[in-house]
Amino acid sequence: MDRLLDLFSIVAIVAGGFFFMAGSVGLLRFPDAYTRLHALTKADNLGLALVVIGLLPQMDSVLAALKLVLVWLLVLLSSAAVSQLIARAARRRERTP
Amino acid sequence: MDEFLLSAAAFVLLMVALGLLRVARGPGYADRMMAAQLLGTGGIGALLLVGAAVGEAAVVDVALTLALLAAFTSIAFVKFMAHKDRPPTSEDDA
Amino acid sequence: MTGNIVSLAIVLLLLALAVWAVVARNAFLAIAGFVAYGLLLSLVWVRLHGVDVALTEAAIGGGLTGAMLIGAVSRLRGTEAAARAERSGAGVHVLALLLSLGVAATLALCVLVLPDPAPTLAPQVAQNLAVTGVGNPITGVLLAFRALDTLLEAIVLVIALIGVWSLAPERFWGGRPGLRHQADPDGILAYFARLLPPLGIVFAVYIFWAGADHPGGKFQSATILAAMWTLVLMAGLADTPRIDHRALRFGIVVGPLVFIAIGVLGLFSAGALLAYPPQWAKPMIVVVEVALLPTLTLVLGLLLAGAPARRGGGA
Amino acid sequence: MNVETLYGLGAAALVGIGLYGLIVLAHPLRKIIAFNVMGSGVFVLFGALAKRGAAAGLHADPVPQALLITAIVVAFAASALAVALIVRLIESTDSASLASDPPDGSRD
Repeated sequence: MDRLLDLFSIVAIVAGGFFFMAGSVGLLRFPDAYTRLHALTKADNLGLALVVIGLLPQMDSVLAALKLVLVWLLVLLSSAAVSQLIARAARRRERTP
Repeated sequence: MDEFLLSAAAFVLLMVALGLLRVARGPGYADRMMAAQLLGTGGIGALLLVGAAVGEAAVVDVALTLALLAAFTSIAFVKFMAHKDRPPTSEDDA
Repeated sequence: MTGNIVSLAIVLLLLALAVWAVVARNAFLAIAGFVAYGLLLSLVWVRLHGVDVALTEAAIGGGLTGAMLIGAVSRLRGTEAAARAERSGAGVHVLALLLSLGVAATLALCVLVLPDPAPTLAPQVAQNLAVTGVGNPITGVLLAFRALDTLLEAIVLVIALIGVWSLAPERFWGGRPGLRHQADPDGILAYFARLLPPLGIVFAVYIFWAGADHPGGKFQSATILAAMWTLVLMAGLADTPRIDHRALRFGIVVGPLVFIAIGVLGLFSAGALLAYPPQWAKPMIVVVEVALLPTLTLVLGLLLAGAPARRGGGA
Repeated sequence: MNVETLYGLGAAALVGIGLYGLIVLAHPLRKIIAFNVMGSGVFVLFGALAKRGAAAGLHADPVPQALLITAIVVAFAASALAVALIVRLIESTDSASLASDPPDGSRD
């Protein structure tokens, strides 16, 4: 059982690492600020989600696991709000040279 | 397992470093403002992985703090942009 | 082995960000680098087994310092270009380089020849912790073994705030700090600033409460509360208070006052300043912590807001 | 090399980088950032020493760690005071020059 859970963790975390990589490559390669913002917030949040899911079986208590999920929810909430704010600020800047 | 978690943390950190290259290169202000967001997600990911490897349960609290406050810095950045766009307001509104 | 690779990656990234924060072309870029640097530092503390320190760093280095510097950079106007013209000559650069290399090399040498075994106070702390009634050794050090440091720190914070306030132009004395933030009341920022603070407050209370036995405590809790307050201010949902408000001033000094009162009480009940009689140690520590919380929250939030900059109507 | 030595050496480099910036940079706000880099180098060095002091079942010596928490908060307060001073300097002189006799180019 432990073996199986460890395997689950490894698969999820590797997948998470892949999305972190995708986010960073997108951040480097995409042509403008909006698409780069898109790469950063979407891919990295998915990466974090997979890392969190992978770590869940490694936690000692239910409370710790719940807090782990809360971390992800908070990051999701704030990056949703912040990415919109950054995109708007960038757009306003384009309009008023 | 711990070895794997630490390697994963190192990998995520490497990806954050890669992303920081973009933040350093710019060209726009928006790209720079992503610094806090990038470390907000990637840094928290690495932190959680290291914490699980070391077996420090309280690291989750550090991650929660970062999650709460990384947004705070980003919002200050956005406010700064808005401030730069507008002509300085009169200081006395009495 | 793998642990060392992670640490090496952290150190290299940290050094790169430090160089960036120093050599960046303009102040805004430097601050972007410094914010990333501050967030990364909390990872350093976790690697050095200082979760309490990591929490403080995450809250202050990752949040408040960055926001304060960004607030300052927006008020620089044209002074940056002028400062560039004032740049020091090549001779100064070479001397500065030599000096910093010398200092860094000396420090590095000291690190390499540190005595073994390392001197430590950990056994003494571990031995005497039970008397204080708290389980977190760092809380024990902060409020029992080195309580004087913590008391003086609280006073230093209040003095720093008085220093900031005293920089207000004469006509604004007693007014409201900082500019009034304007934001769309239905916008995403206002929405976010309504949603996040309740969560932040719950978390701050949790960190405060956890501080007795686990990493956490009043400093971290107060920083989070101050950040949540500032978020509400930045969204334009509330205004900074007038600094001549009585309740505000009471809140600012209540922590040091209660701390001193408890300290003097120790003079009579336990025979030394800031000493606690054994059976009363825990409740007294809790009272001090609770009294320090409003002081720290208000001082940190108001330090972030800056000097009074407008009169502001009403009290 | 053990972890403490690695971070200790990194901390020494941070102090050097910060000190260099503190001397060379002209704008006071940049000096504050450099000073904070230098300060955090000292903190990390202190943290490495605390880690070396692990004993009696504790992972690190709690005394330096408690002082670090105090230090981080005080460093923030000091930076806030410095920033307020700069803002006031700019507002009253329209220049951020620290020279006793500002060059002509500093007024806009």
